[in-house]
Amino acid sequence: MVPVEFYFMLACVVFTMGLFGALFRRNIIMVLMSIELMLNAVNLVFVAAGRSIGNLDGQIMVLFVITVAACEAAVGLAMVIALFRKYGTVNTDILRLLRG
Amino acid sequence: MSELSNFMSHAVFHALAGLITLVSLMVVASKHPVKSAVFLVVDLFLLAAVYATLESHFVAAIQVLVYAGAVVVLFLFVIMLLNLQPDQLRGLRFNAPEAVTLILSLIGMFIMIGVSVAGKPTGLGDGSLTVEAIADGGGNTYLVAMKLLTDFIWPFELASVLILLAIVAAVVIAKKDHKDQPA
Amino acid sequence: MGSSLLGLLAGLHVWYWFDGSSAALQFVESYEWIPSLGIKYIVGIDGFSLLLVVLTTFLLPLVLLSQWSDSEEPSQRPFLALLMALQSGMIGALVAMDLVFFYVFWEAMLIPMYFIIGVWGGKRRIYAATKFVLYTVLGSLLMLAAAIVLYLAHFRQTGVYSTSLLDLYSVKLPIDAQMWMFGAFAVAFAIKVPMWPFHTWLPDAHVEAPTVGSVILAGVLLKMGTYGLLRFAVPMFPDAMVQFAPVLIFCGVVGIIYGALTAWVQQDAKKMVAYSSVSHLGFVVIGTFAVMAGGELSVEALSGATYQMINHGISTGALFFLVGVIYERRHTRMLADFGGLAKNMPWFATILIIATLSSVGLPGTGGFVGEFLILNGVFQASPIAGMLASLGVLLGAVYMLTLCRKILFGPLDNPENKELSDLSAKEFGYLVPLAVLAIVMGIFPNSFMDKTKPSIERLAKSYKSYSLDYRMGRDMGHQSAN
Amino acid sequence: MTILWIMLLAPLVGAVLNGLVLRKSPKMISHLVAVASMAVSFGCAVYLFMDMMKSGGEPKTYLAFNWLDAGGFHAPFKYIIDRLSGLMMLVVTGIGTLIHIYAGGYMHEEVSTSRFFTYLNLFVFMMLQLVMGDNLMVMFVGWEGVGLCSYLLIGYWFQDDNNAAAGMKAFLVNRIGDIGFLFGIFLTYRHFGTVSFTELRDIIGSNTLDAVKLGAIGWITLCLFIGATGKSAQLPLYVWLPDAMAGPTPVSALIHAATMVTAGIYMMTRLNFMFYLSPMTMQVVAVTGALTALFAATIALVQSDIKKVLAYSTVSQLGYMVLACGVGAFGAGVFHLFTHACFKALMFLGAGSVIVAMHHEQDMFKMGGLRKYMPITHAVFLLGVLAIIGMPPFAGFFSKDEILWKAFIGGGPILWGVGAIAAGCTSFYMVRLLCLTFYGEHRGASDHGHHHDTHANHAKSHGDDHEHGSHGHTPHETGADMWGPLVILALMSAGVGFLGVPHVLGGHNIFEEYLKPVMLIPESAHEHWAFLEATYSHSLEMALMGASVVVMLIASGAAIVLYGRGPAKVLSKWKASFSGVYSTLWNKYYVDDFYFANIVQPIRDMAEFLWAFIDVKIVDGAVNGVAEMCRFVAGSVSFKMTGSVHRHAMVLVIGLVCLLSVMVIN
Amino acid sequence: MNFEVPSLSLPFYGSAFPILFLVVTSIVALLLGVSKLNTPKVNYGLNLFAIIVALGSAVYQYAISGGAGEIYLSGGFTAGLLGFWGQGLILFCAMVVSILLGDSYMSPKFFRGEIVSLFHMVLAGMLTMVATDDLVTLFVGLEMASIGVYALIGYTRPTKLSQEGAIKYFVLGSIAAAILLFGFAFLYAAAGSLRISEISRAIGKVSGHSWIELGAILTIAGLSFKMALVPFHMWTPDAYEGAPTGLTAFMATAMKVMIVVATIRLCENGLDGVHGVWLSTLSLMAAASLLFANVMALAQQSVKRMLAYSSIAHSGYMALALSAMSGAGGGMSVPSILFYLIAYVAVSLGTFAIIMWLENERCENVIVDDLTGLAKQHPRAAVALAVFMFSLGGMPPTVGFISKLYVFNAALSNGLIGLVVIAALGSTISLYYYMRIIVRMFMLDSTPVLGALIKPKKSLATVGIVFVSVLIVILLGTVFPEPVMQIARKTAGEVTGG
Repeated sequence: MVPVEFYFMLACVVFTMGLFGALFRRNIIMVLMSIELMLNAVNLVFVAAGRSIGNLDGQIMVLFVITVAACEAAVGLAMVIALFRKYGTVNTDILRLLRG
Repeated sequence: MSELSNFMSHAVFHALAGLITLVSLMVVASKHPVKSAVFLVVDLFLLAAVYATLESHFVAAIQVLVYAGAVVVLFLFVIMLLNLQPDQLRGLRFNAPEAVTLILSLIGMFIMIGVSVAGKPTGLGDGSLTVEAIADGGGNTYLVAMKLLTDFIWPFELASVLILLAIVAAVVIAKKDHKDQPA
Repeated sequence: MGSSLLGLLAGLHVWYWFDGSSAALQFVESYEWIPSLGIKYIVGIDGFSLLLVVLTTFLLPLVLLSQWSDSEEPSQRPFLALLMALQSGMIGALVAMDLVFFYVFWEAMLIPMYFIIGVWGGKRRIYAATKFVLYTVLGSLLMLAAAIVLYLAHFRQTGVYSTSLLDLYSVKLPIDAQMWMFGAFAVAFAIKVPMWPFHTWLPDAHVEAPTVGSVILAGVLLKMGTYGLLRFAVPMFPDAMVQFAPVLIFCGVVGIIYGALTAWVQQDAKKMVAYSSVSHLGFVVIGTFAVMAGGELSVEALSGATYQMINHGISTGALFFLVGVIYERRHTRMLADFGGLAKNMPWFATILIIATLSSVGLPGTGGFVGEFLILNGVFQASPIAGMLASLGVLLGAVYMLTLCRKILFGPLDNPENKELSDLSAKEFGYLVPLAVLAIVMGIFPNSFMDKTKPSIERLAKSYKSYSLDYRMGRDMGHQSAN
Repeated sequence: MTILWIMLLAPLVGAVLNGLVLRKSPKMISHLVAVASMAVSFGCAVYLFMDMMKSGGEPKTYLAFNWLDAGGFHAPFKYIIDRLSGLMMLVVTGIGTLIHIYAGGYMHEEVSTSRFFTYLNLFVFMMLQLVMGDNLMVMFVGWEGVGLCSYLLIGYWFQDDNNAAAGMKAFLVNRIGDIGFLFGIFLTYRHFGTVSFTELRDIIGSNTLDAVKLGAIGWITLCLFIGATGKSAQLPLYVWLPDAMAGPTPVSALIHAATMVTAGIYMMTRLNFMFYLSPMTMQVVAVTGALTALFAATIALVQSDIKKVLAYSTVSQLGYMVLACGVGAFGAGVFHLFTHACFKALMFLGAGSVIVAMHHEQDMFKMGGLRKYMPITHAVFLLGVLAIIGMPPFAGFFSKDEILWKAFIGGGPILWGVGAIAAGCTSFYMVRLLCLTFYGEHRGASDHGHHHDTHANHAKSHGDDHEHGSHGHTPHETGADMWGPLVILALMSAGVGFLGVPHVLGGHNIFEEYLKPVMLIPESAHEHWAFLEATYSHSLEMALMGASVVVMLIASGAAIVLYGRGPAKVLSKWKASFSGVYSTLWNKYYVDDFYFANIVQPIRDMAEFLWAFIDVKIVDGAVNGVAEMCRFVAGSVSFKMTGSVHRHAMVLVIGLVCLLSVMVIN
Repeated sequence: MNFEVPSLSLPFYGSAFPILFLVVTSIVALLLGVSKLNTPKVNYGLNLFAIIVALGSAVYQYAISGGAGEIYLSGGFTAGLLGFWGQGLILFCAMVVSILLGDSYMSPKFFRGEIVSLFHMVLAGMLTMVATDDLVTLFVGLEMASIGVYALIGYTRPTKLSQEGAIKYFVLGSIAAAILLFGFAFLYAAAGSLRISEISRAIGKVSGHSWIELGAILTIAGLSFKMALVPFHMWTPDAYEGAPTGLTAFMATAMKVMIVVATIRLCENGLDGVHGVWLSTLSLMAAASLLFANVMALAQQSVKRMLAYSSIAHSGYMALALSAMSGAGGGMSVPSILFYLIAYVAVSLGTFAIIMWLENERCENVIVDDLTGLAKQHPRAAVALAVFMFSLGGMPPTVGFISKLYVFNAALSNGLIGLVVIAALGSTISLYYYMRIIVRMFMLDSTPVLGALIKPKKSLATVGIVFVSVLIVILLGTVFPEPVMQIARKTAGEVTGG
């Protein structure tokens, strides 16, 4: 059986990948996808931990995370559309009005 | 557990892990959003496979159905709708702040990995939920459902409100505001 | 106005009924305020606060009188309201016998003063007002932190939450805790005093404040700092005080000389008087911290310090009023713009000279009594400090006489000055009481000091016994530990 | 003791009346009030003196009220009447009264004199505090009080900035001395726990002092002597006195010749029991006195301003008195004080008359030949000069020779020599002054348009309202209100010397006998001061006396030769060939310049530096700098670092990593 | 394996009534939105009705609730004092904000069916979050609140600014949510449960395990994001400035109450075993917030942005007290935070009420210079605003001082002297920018910029709210802090167990 730490390490890597995407991609859709990646890393931890501990709470949590991720994606994409309507682009660099 | 199956599960895990890492990298590094989305789907499938190795079949299924099947499709749909051109990857200009952040995040990652390897705390969890126990209890899906609808009924119900909320929010956000002049 | 007179009457009443033979608190009233934190409303008066309370109630009517004739102006009403608020704040801080209660008033009185400077002040009023508030607040917050630690220490020792001073006096602290807490308290009060090198807000505030603001600032507000040192810092942290006394004396002495020298080169009359405050309050500070060889405080210096507080209020108040008088007529305070005013303003000259003399500490004026006692006490405690501080007496004469000379003497050659009229009846009304008091205080100091004597002696003596007790206790602790 | 209070308060009442009530009243009335108050005071003083002498001159103290009590420190307003203070109060009120009378005439050109008489009366009040006080504190009240009045009176004609400056200088230089005095008080209190003269005398007289206290006395006396150098215009603090001549001449007479400046001598005499105990201080005192006497006398040799000459002469005479104190001859000092009060007041008032007559011209070289116009003034002035140069049998002869003799036996031939040379100089410049003013041709009228010497920058002391055009009018004798007091003073100058005829001349030295009870040489110091009681051969004393008379005669003769008919031609030649010496003397050894350049200016520069650099740039700069820094940080961070959502996320991540690192470190 | 079928009793419905009722009204509002009744007036009425009913029931529940909380639905819902207190305060904020919005130019925009519906669902999520023992529910409630607020602030009246603010908030919020979840995951991995109370128990067994520490840090980081602590604060100024002011007020008050209450519960009940971790974490962030936010606020021109930084700084104070929750003197800190919240809510609502009163369509973003000369134009408003500024700056005799005193007291009783000194520095700096507003209003004479634009609206409700706020600020600052402190103490009893 694969030790649970391996899964955690994998999750950390994936989480960091997602974080990189969110940090460095200027395309807002890319940012959203990167966040999905981060959430997946979280899910991995939950599932692996639940398996190692031996209870189901982790899997339940994953279901909720997926729900929330879907909601976030919906709202986020709606925002992307609204943004695109207004500016004709989805690049985050245009979001520079508010600063200071 | 036999040596062989142990080796097999290790091999499977490492293969999947390698793939996941690679695909994840592709997700964030692909120039074109569509490519990213496709890699994301792949990634989600791979993760579902991992879940399956972890005896979490229901979650694996949901992962495929909802995540890969709905969420990422939504992404693809929006990408197509907006007819986005490939990124110039301008974002990967590396100024000092970006470089510092990159290095620091890597450090953060190693810290987290370092913490992860500390290993499972002893004396925790009843360990009652072995594969056999799952099978005895009526299978993973049954157990998850029971759990969800008893202990987690409150968040479950709230999640429905959350989804309603998300729908309303998405409608409010994406609705064209005719009075508002485009910039 | 009416209410301020009422305040004066009340002040005099307190004065009259105050039992000069007792060191205990008098007129004590006490109610619960925030019982869950042990904060009480306790007021009372003892020798230290008595004089200052009376001074406050005495100055306010004069200040209001000086505002009297302009009462047609619409901005006058808020101004008066702020003055009254200020007075309540000052008296509240003086009579509060609860640390937090004191603190509330101590900070609350910043607000009216802030508006008085900021709204009715001169060109750089906003800068000055802001600096005044920020500086004071920074110091006070540190003090608040120390106060809370003290309060918690009291809780640990007795199991009772209380911020009452009488309870907190009894807290016994290890020396290192005392050190930093005393530091925090001392910095807070030093800023208010203002002690060198925390003094730079004062000239700005004074210069920009309207006359009345300066008078109150110099007259009472600054005394809050020295009062605070006497009331809180000294009795609460006796051991730390002994350790810190040289530092404070040093700062005080530097302040005396430094303030005097900088005052000397000022071109602006008000700034000159403001720096003179730095110098004079340096005396009060060294008077407060004259620790004698035996660890006892010098009674002479303490008496002088309390006396000098009042006297400085009178003489500097008068000086600010006088500068205000000529500012009102000429709308300038630059010394170079004046000269020879003694010719057409002889009464003005007379009162200015009396105020000056009191300020330079000429015998027969209140200033002498205060400075003499302080120097005497400090000299007994530390001859070197006493000698250096005495330089302040000389330098004080240098700048104050320069001020007089530049305003009053010399040829009356500026045509604008030739038309100036002498003091009006109203100006007489608020200046003469001050001038008279400056002299009366110099000739009959005993009648003022009798009231404060028991408190001072108790502080000086009990201080010694307390600190001995404490040391013995600590030594015993050491032995048992060994 | 009502009479005492009347005596003390009468001048104060006069001052208050003049100062507050009679501001607008005619000159006559304010003069009258002032003189009346002085006369009352003098009357009381005489009564008190008689009363005291009747009871054998025993000291008595009177408590007015408790003034200052703090801790162990007690300073009541308590007064003492004994032989010393009795004498002084007579001098103060007596000469004061005369000068008040005179001043009325002197000030007749002023519009209002109430202010003047306020100050003058106040001065007398303060002087009485000084001499009557039974403790150092009351004395200090008077000590500073007279300084104040001196300040106000020097700057009386404040319209001229120079006068105001001179007043300030006087006050400040005095303050330096006063600080010494203060230290003396502090030390006295520290070591003896009291500042009362009577108690101190008892303590010290009881001869139970340990070494610490003896050492302390050295310091105490030294500090007090510093005070005396300020008030009595000794080296190095004498510089204010010549400038103080800017005040009206009666002021110079009263304050800067007769009374205030002698306060130092009075104080030392009052505390003679302490000074006796400290031979070291006494040595300093004696040397200072002698040097001052010589130093000032040499300066006076070349001055042209009549009042300046008198001023330096005063400094020089004060030097004598101090010298007397320094050799333990307090009695001689006080005797000289007494005679000097008479003749110097006389000379100042005479000079005042001359100045009035010359319409406020003070340059002697523009006078001359006034004998014709002002015979009375000339006569009394002549008496004064004879007194001061020590012409037997006028007052100065006895007092000065007494001092020189004591200096010889107590301090040795060098001190005597210095004193004698100074005496010679005195004779020279005094006769020079007399000649230039009263003899020879009148040089004033021809010099019509020329105003004043550039060097004598303080010479002009009249107000704006004085008409400059009055030059050239012929001088005239003054009114009786002015010469009356002069005559009285002249008689005294001639006569009072006989109070102190020494034994060697067959007298009994009444004066010294009179003061004897005041002196107290503590037992431990007896040995050191034994010479005061020892007997010396009369021939030695006579020889010295003769020598000094000879010196005096030679010097006077020289002055008559050189200046008898106006300045002799040869003088200008000498001036040229000894220009270095001359200009040094003319510029008063450059002491003022030295003080200004090396003390005043550096301090002023330092003050400027403290203010402009340290205070504004560093102390305040630190305060404002913190604020500026905050604002700078905020400003630069807010626009460079923010705006982009990615940057925001980076901050978030960096923060997170920092927290993780903290965890790891922990 | 046994599963307990949840029994839904009457007390449960009573306790959860505010949440359930708001869910219902949200659906009603949604339905109204597609009917003919979709007028601002109707929606306003419905909204106010729903909130007041919910508020009333929360208050009633608080009043009858006795000490230790009743736990329903396996920890999903806890009916305790702290929960009801938080619900009551959140609903109170919502009520005031609704009234203010009704008075503002935003009224027709906000009182649309779908928006009101969103608003109620957000409220339901917030109420859920403060009254749960379950990380899952906590997370769902948090997301309900967040996702709804993204939409509300950005798209109630979509302008470039509000949209930008919303997107930034959304992106950062999602990242933060992922971090929070990652933390939950580690906590779960180490403790084996998602129940707060069980995590606490498990920590007792495995204390010091690094997974728990990592989980605690990530969790606290995630919560700090919502609480707006430096360095997780970057969204705050943008979102506050971009959002319509009414919603800014809502975020500054209700959201803060929600997150602080949740944090108290999580730290005190769940992570008390590793308090060393959150002590160091929170105190670091508190220090950073107090210094950095106050310094940054100095440079702001927009009043709302300045208030955003001020809100960060105030979070810093609360974090100061939060970090003092454990240890010897911890008993004092939870009441102090609760008291601080009440004070902060009162002052913020008053401040925002005045700012909303100054705004109109043409001037949506009041800058500091706009306030010039306000004292001449509208002296009462200026005085009220000055009182609020002094209170925010912590000057006596306002409640700002008492609350600061309380918080310092808590922090010092745990020995956090250095932090308190930093807080003192910070609040001195903060006074400067608060006083900048006072300077503009009272001390500068130049012609009023905004004054010309303002037609003083006759809005009794706004005036009333401002007046009541001033009253609260002054009275709590002078004579009556004690009753409120007693309430705070009693409420804190639920989590501190005393």
